[in-house]
Amino acid sequence: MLTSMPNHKGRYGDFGGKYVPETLMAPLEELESALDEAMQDEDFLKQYNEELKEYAGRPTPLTYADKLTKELGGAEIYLKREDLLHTGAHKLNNAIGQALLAKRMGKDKIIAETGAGQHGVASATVAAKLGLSCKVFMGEEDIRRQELNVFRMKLLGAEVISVSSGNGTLKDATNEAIRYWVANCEDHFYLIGSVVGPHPYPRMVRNFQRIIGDETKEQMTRDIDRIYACVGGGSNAIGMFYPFLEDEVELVGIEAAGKGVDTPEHAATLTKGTPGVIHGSLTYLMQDENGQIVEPYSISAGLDYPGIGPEHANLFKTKRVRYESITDDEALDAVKRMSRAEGIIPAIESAHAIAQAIKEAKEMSKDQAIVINVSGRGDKDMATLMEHFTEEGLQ
Amino acid sequence: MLTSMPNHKGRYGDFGGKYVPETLMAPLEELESALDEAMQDEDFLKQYNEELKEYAGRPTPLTYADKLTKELGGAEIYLKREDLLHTGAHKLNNAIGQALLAKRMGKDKIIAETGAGQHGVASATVAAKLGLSCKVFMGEEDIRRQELNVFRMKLLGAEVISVSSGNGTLKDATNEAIRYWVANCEDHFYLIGSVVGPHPYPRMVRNFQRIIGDETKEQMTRDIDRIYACVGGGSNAIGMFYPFLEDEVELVGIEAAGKGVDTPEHAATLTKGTPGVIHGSLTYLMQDENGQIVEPYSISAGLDYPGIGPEHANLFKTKRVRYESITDDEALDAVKRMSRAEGIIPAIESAHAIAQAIKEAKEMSKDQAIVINVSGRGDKDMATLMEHFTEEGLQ
Amino acid sequence: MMKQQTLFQGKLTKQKDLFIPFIVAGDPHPDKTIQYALRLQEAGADVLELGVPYSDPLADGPVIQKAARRALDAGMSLRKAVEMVPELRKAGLNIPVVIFTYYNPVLQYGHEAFIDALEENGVEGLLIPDLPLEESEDLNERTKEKDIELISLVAPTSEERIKRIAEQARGFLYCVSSLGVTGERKEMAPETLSFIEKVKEHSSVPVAVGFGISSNDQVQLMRKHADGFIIGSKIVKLIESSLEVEKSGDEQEGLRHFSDEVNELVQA
Amino acid sequence: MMKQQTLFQGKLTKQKDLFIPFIVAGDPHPDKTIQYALRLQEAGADVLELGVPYSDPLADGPVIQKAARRALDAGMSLRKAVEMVPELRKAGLNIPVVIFTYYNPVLQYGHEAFIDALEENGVEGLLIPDLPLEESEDLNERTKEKDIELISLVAPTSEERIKRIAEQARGFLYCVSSLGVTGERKEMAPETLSFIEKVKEHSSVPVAVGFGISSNDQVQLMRKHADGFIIGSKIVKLIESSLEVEKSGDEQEGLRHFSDEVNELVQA
Ligand SMILES: Cc1ncc(COP(=O)(O)O)c(C=O)c1O
Ligand SMILES: Cc1ncc(COP(=O)(O)O)c(C=O)c1O
Repeated sequence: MLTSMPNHKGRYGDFGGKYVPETLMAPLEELESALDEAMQDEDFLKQYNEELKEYAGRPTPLTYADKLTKELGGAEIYLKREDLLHTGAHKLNNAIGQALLAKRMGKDKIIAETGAGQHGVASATVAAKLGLSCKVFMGEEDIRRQELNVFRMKLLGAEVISVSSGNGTLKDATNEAIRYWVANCEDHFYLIGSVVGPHPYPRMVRNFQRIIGDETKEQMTRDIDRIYACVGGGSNAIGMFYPFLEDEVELVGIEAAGKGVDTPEHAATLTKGTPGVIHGSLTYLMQDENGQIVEPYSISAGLDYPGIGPEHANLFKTKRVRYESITDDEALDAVKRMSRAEGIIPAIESAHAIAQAIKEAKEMSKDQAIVINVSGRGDKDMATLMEHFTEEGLQ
Repeated sequence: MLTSMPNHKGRYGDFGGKYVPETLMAPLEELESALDEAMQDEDFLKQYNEELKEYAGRPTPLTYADKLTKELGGAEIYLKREDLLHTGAHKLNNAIGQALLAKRMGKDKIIAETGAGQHGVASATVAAKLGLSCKVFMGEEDIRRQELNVFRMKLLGAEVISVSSGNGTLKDATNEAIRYWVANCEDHFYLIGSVVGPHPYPRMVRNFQRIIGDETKEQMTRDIDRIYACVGGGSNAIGMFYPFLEDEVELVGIEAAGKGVDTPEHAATLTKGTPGVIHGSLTYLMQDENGQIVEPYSISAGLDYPGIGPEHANLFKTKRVRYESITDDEALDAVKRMSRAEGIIPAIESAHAIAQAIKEAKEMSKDQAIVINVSGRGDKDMATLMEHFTEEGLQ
Repeated sequence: MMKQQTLFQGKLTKQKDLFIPFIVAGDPHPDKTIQYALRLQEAGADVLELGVPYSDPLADGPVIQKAARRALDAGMSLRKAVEMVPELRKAGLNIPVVIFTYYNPVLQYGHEAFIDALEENGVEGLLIPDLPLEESEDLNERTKEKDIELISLVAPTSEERIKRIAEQARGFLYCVSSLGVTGERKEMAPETLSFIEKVKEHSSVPVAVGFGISSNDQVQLMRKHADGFIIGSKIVKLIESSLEVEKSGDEQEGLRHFSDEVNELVQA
Repeated sequence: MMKQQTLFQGKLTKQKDLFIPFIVAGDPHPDKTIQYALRLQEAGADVLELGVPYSDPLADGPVIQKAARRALDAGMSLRKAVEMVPELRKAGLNIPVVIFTYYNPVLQYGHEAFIDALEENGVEGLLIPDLPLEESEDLNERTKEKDIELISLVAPTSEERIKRIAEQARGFLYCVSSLGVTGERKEMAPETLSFIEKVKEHSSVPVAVGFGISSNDQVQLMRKHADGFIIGSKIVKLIESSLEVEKSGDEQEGLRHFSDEVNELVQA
């Protein structure tokens, strides 16, 4: 049964595990048992659910996209509105969960990696809220590109640490966060931002994101035929899919095809990658013939990651989830379309899921229904969108 | 009884009324009767409430600010989280209500004025959602300053009309919107963004914003001693205050003192203004000895308005609400303080209310409780904040 | 039609074919205003609408907005505009003068003081574009007491309001030709004529049409269908072009140019 | 202590006082690697850790990261690093060689093919810093079959894991001196010594301490308390400075400088 994964070794089928330096093995074991304890603890769960409700704004609505549905003339389209969550994306669900766990474990210092800054902002936010110190590792190139989110983290009181190793992007920031953790694991909690990393991270992050799917199940008043979610590391997708894994509903994960999966510039890990180890986990990744990890590309910073959560690797291999990919241009079109049809400017990440759903919805019949997970809002992407859409493009 | 205002002439005590060209009198009467009908219509109210819930993300949480409360050591502080509403501020409550009314009246073209762009974005959003065309009037100076929101409106499919008359700011955009409406009132609906303008606008906008206070009342599990809200035109404040007008709770509205109420650069209409007519309503405003309207100043674009809703004028005169003012610098400090204490970056507008609450909460006793209306999130203010906070300022 | 006793204190010499020009007091200078007013009287004006510049003229189009800006920059105010009337008289203006002002300056002046000032300075009429019937009770009373005509407006949207407004109209009834603010209109809408008819049915005072009249053709049409016509933006534009002429010649040439253009505009 | 049969295939001449230097294969060129390896042997190295450069070396500090980058830029790979070993032998290297590599390149190579290649090229040991006990079963089996020592690590956090890891250790047991990645440490933490004691209690193979050893004082301390010491970042730094010397002199001078520095570092 897919929902009972991972096994005790952190395996999802062939994938997952803990490929980390020995120094981290004990901290990971400590984390695992603390997590297991917490998830049995009524008080902990109550606190987690209260923060989600009274602080983060859950439940997020399920919005019926009536205009888009009519325009396409096919399946009914529902939108799960993670864009309305505090700080603007689903990332906070997980950050709250992990930060509460950190506190429960008596660790009042958190570290986090970030690419575009969304998880960094979410981490800085919960750190402020819960009174933890927070260091965010961010590639120097990303710091340059995401000036605004860097400022936001600092305003929230976090320390942003510039990472100059590698290409100065998310992969390198993650490496550096792990390195820092190795050196400081005794009193620091590493708050990973997606369902990646060594066991028990992928399971833990799924735990803290499954609220998306759980709510959706409760909110839908009719049968769902398909569910769409974009996949970077895979946390919003797993959060949405997990509660449906054993149901009769088609699940579709959408990767970033960047400039096209036949070019070198994409981030379509499952479509084009091969199994390997990255950031402590055996999964699919983008690499060369020598096993060196390759820098991915996507216009959306949140999907611009060379790996993917191990559970997705297994869902891909077992074909329980269908994975598709969407190019930059298709995603940008979907941003515009959703903005104009529904008055919702989605994150470019989320627009990948929307673009695929649009392609498919019109081929479906009117008595079918689909859900798209709108993982975040587009505010953070305005500079990118402004660069792309010329005046005519907006006519 | 204050809650039964306005009277049939649109008067709140001495204030309010309809000071408009004859051409608009009939459209205003039409609007008033359509509004009265709609507010009696179960279907209309159901639709309004559904959009709020399933689209806009209501109810917004009431968050207990435990860290801030502890830091200040006084009254318990609760935050009403309009920052979590779709598009980032309370403005959408009203935009949804009015746009639904426009549709019900068979008008599929809306016009709106905007200063910083928040109400423009809210209007463009509901127009997209409900399939209405949307023209947003915006001063050319504001267009220059708020490039991002201009783009956002265009992305949502709205037409942004640059207003070069006057100083090219909100007051002039409002004049121009009214002029356009005069010329096109037969098929256009003018969607005003605050509790200003001629009767029945102040009442209508209050109707569509009172959900803030109604929810707060329901969400509070204990007595409230004071409630704080910032006042630009006054819509978030009235929305919050109205349901409490007849309760034993102190209400505090906070105006923008800009660089100080003793300088010419402020927007403290009640503190420093005198009664007069602006945009169709008799209220307080900032004017010179000849009755020429004076350009206000505040770092927060949403409070940078020379008038104020007539209901506030009356609440001021009758002393039911206490009005205070907060300077730019105090508001900026409050942004930082709230960000760090609670992980919530408020709009600079909202930070005016927060600043006043911080001043007072520490003087109150621990068994008292206050609510601050966090009318919007600070995302839109990042450029301003970045200009203000130097690296040291963020230490 | 039963006529009221004091139609502009007897200064209105006829009740048909009224030419009512509008100028902004102090545009571009108070001295100039006197010159233009006299030229308009020469060109046959029956009433002068003397506009008070305002910071937020929301019933006005761009031409009058700009004129108001010029006049404000030259220091004009409601008080000064009213006090200009005796000077106009001294210079030879005999026709009734209507002060056109937005409401806020009046409110700041104070109703009583303002109406007293109108009386003292010999102003015969008052028009407040943003003070509809429902808000005008007090000023209506006060002006009546002082034999000052408070001019009412009706608009194409007024419908059932027409009767109510027309029945209490004084001086003349300002009939707004079409939707929109002041400014030129290329054409008069065909509905305008039937609208005028309807207004005339209810009015006990002359019905003058304004908003957008800017060509002799339109003037001719109004001479035929209404009791008078008000010309605002077009007159302001003629002032602008006379100032252009002045630049390259002398003041008299500019004024001559102005008179010529006005004559051409209003000729029967 | 019961000794295993093939401690680095008999090439390890002693089981105390082991000097185990680490260099990155191909930093800055494959030819240079051979030179440095020989100089290290001359300076008394007992085992050579030959590091394979990797794009994402998450157990390494900045010094080794930079060396890896240089080596990758020079075209180094896991395959080439392994194939360099016979050349090292030809050039005169007799001490056991341990290939140090992250796991992903091994996975891409394929376990079987990789272990075959190690055997064919006469590699005696293998160390994979991101392959903990729990994930190493298959490679453990395969290396055992081929008499290749799979080196295990214990860290200060290992606690109850120490026993489990130490008991199955082969070749030598790599004792991570302190928390953190590779790179110099100014001082050894006082806990380090008791940690080494504890590890030694459980280990059936020599216990060598690594991570941060960068001064002769630290070497002395390790000579006293451990069975060996591993020096990585510091050696890489000495290579860097020898390259600097080379620039202003000739190659021999650079290598001489390297030898002098290494001798000084490890002298008893
Ligand atoms: C809005 C949004 N969606 C999706 C992602 C991708 O992450 P994941 O695949 O873990 O959901 C991100 C990452 O930053 C994001 O910000
Ligand atoms: C976040 C926010 N708060 C407050 C205001 C002020 O408006 P009002 O006084 O009508 O609530 C604005 C106006 O744009 C706003 O954006």
